[in-house]
Amino acid sequence: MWQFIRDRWQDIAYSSYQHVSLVVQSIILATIIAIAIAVLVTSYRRLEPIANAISAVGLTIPSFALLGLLLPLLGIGAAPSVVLVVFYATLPILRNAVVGLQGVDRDLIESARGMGMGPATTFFRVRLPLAWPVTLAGLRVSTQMSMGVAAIAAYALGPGLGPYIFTGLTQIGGANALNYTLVGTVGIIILALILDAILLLIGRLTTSRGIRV
Amino acid sequence: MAELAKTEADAQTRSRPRKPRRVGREDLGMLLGLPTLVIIVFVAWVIWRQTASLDDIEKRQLAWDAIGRLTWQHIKLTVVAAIAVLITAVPAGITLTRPRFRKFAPPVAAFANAGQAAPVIGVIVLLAIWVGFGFWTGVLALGIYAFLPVLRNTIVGLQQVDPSLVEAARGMGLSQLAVLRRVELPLAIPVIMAGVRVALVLLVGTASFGTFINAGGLGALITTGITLFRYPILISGAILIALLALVFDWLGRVLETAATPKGM
Amino acid sequence: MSIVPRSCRTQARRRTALASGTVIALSLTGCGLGTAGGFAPSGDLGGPLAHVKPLDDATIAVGSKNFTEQLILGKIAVILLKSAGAKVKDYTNIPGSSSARQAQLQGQVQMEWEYTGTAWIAYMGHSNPIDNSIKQWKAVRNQDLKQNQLVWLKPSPENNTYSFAVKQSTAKKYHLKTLGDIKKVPQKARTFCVESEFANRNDGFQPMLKAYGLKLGTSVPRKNIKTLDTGAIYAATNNGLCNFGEVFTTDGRIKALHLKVLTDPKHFFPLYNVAPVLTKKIYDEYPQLKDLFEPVAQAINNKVMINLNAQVDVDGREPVDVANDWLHKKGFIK
Amino acid sequence: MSDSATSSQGPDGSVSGAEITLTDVTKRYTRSGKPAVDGLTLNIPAGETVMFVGPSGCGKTTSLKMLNRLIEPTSGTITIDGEDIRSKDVDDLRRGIGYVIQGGSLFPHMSVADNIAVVPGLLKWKKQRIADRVDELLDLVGLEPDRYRDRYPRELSGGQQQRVGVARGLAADPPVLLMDEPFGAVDPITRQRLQDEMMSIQDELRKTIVCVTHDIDEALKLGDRILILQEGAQIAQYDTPDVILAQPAGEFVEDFVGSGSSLKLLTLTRVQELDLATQSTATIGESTKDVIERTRAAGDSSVIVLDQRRRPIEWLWLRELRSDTIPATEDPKLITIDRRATLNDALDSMLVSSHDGVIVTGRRDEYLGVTTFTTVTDHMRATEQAAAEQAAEA
Repeated sequence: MWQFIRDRWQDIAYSSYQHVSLVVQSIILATIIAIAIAVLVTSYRRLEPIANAISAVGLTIPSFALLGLLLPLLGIGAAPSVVLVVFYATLPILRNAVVGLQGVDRDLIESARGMGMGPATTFFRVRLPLAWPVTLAGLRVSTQMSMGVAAIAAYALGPGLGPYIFTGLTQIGGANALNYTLVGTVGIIILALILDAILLLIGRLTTSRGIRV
Repeated sequence: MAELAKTEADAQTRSRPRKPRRVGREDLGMLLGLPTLVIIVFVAWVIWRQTASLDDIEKRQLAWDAIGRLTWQHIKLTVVAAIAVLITAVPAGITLTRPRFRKFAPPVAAFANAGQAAPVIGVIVLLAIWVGFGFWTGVLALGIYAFLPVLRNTIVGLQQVDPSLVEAARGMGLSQLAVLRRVELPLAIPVIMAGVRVALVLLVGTASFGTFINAGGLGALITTGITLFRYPILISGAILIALLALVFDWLGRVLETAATPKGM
Repeated sequence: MSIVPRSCRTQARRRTALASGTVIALSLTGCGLGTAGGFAPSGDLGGPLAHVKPLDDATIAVGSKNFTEQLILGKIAVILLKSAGAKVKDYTNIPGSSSARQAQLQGQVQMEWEYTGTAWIAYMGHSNPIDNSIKQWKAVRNQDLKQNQLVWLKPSPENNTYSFAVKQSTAKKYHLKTLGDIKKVPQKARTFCVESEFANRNDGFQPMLKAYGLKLGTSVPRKNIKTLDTGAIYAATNNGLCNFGEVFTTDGRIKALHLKVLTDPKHFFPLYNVAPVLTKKIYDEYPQLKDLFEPVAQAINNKVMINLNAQVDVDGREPVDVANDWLHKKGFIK
Repeated sequence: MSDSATSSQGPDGSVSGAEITLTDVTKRYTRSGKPAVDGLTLNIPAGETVMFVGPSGCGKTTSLKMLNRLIEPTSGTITIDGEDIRSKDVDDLRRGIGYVIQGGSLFPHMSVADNIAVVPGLLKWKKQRIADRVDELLDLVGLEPDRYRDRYPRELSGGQQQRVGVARGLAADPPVLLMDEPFGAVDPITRQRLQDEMMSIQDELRKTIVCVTHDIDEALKLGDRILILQEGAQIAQYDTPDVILAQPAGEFVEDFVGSGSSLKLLTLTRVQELDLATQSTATIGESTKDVIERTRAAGDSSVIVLDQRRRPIEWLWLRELRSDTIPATEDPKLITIDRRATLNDALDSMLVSSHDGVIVTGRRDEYLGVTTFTTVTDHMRATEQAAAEQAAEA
């Protein structure tokens, strides 16, 4: 096994970097979209049940089916992979962002507005920081899930460690089938745990000491 | 004495306040909304299927008996895996919340966290290499995936039970087992069932990977749809799997509502 | 004087801010994300290719299907183009023939190795194959040039046809030599391992059974059919999951697992000579591609392909390394 | 108190608040129903503390929130310093009005300093000026700047949070300060200290303070004027506490103010109107031997320890003095009352304090003297006798 890795360490490193890069960029995008939707949902009461229904239905669409649907629209390569990961990454973050924003104490918002903070300032200096810890929890769950989902992107020639798994599949019975699959699968798990640790660190740095649990 | 009890019961029923609504307005929406959505989309698909002009490849792959067989395989995979998970994850969750085994909970949680990140396709291929192809490998792979949400919810459900209630029950002389059966589990059921619902939806999605290792399932429609570049097959596969997932999601919600003890 | 009360104007401003934020976010997707291709070495053109005009300002995307032979051929093309100075986008390993074909039709991929038989029947929808490799190639070349602006270069002698393979023991037990002998096997033992594409193509499983007097559902029960991924079939056939495994005749594992390939007396299967296929646009712009690929295509035949495939599927080497070594051995690359 | 003159006004009492006028202000939530506030017309003089008081649901909070347009009035005009509040951008308007609500509602994710610095930040003050202002305000509300500046709200007690809330409201030195039941969420002793603190701050800054409360005693104690409201913010009476106690304008006011107006009068008399008894004091670091001699000579058996800024930190019996110099330890449970506190407060504090008197402090907690049980009871007897004689003559 180690010989297998030593021979291909350059390609493994390159694919690992691509995998993390795909997930991180998609997570950033998903966070922006999720928070934007969460703001809309929390400011217009009647949108909330609709948002919950959509996210419930959204989760039921299997990732493999969605990739299939994206292929004809976006062709092969990075585009369908990003859209796939962003779609699944958004849902957990959205749910937590909504919970987080609703959790902000009404009085705090009123006193912020009462002190002359405009709606945007109130959002960025009061509502978002207070909702951040809960949103971040959603971000961590979403990252873990996305690392797994990103593996399927290989079916559309997307970047990352996915191809190793699919090569392992096509060479079942061959000498290196197990090595390919193990490198792909275990590699993704290790990268996921590293990402999780980094997110924990980011969480510690970005959450103010006053509300750190 | 019995007479007294009866009249008192009558009085009580007459004056009993309107039964508190057990299902919140939003849940009700989902309980009714989901099936109608599923039926509407399915009927629309069937109409399209009958009227669409299909080339011979599409005819072959979308033949009614082919669809029926694949769907049945998909359901079988999901149900068997779900049962397997229930009989393993729930007991595991219970033991992990017992005082003696509580110290094992953190490592299991860490393992669960790592498990969540593992790519479905990777696990399936690994199992295919170690265990071989076929239905039972598929069930094993699915089981691994559905195990985590059910285990986590079982633990969380039991931990959420108000310790003072448990103490009160113990104080009244119930044995540890009786407390578990009559106090802890009923109160934890709603959370556990929520976990089961999430697991069911997860299973339907994961089952679509079964096709790679000959475990059957509607995934075949998607692989064929992609490799032979036939949208009709591809979209049919996606729709059918999503509908199946919605049906199981709805089933999960029904179970969840039914399993919630009256008083909750 | 704005008639919109002040609070609504702030609402509107907030909504536009959100919308523009999302748009910006969407646009920054996918920067720095390559494809699954990974690394490919390059060298200097040599031997018969030494005088090929360089392609320094060309950007060419190379595609290939996702089984071993196609990966090797794909990497050969990538290395050749890079050595000739072109910038190469590596789209090898596309899942499924039609997707690979579609990628080329849509112009997302400019160069692929394609099989004459596959194009004739699977893409162009003809039902009877032409029984001569050159005539078959010409027919495919002319139709593709006229209809789809695709240029088929001269084909290689290699013919990688579909067939079924059996274990030596099964062959001996039922004296199996040709596809026609499947009828001799009792219904219970007529178990097949096929991959999803073959199971559905017009030059695929069900038409083949009909050609040899069998019918899916009756003489061959449906539950005997196991669909697996292309590569997985060899191991499945070897460990007895099914008696008949659908194979590519040039796959390396046939020799390694000592499987017996059944012949096709009725010539049901067309000729599958592999040939470089270029989009007309890229070919007109760089006619020297013809001199780059044709000598290499001529040097590929069944024996060579079986050896190269075995190196990947049996010995577990990387297709790009196998391709690179072969090009050096043949002197195409110095 | 920091020697540099406060940026607003010196203690000579010149007014820094602004006059507020409400003309026929109405707030209707539903087109048909009774309006929450029905045609309220009112003038709040500059630099005065006006207490809005009344039964719950009488529209007092709604009226308060219309002053900074947290609730937009349906009709009628409100002017601050003569300027219609609708003419300015709502955020600019609010930055000129301090806003303090129950429990301080401090932003938990910001330190005390950041909380106070919010509005000055919005007004783009320079960094150094904000830092000075934060320290000055913390000092004003009796919190040691160095110790509390970088603390987080969850590390403070209820009383301390409320003080920071007031400091935050005063941060940009606004002419008007709105307070919505500011002291509701604290225990009685802390509430009384906060009220005293508020009075001494107002005494110093002369802002226009509009404060909503449901507690009539608090209103009588703090208010220069009291607005008693009925259903739909109808004015039952709007006058000074003395007039309201002496001539309640009707049955509603009488019931509301409660029985025993004379006892209520007691709440009005301020401790500063009594002559304070002297009590031996000592400063940190003085030699214990001299202090003991001096205290025995003055006939006292206990001594009050003061810090460098003459603020009382401990009240020790002589037998408790062991170390050779006066220690600098601070007794957190030391009970002191502000000179503007009422006799009622003084009596409450005495019950709790371990000495038979209670320490009276002036501006910025500076030691003034001690008032004892006997002085208060003598004064009460004297006022009752005077009132009886007056009644006999009339």
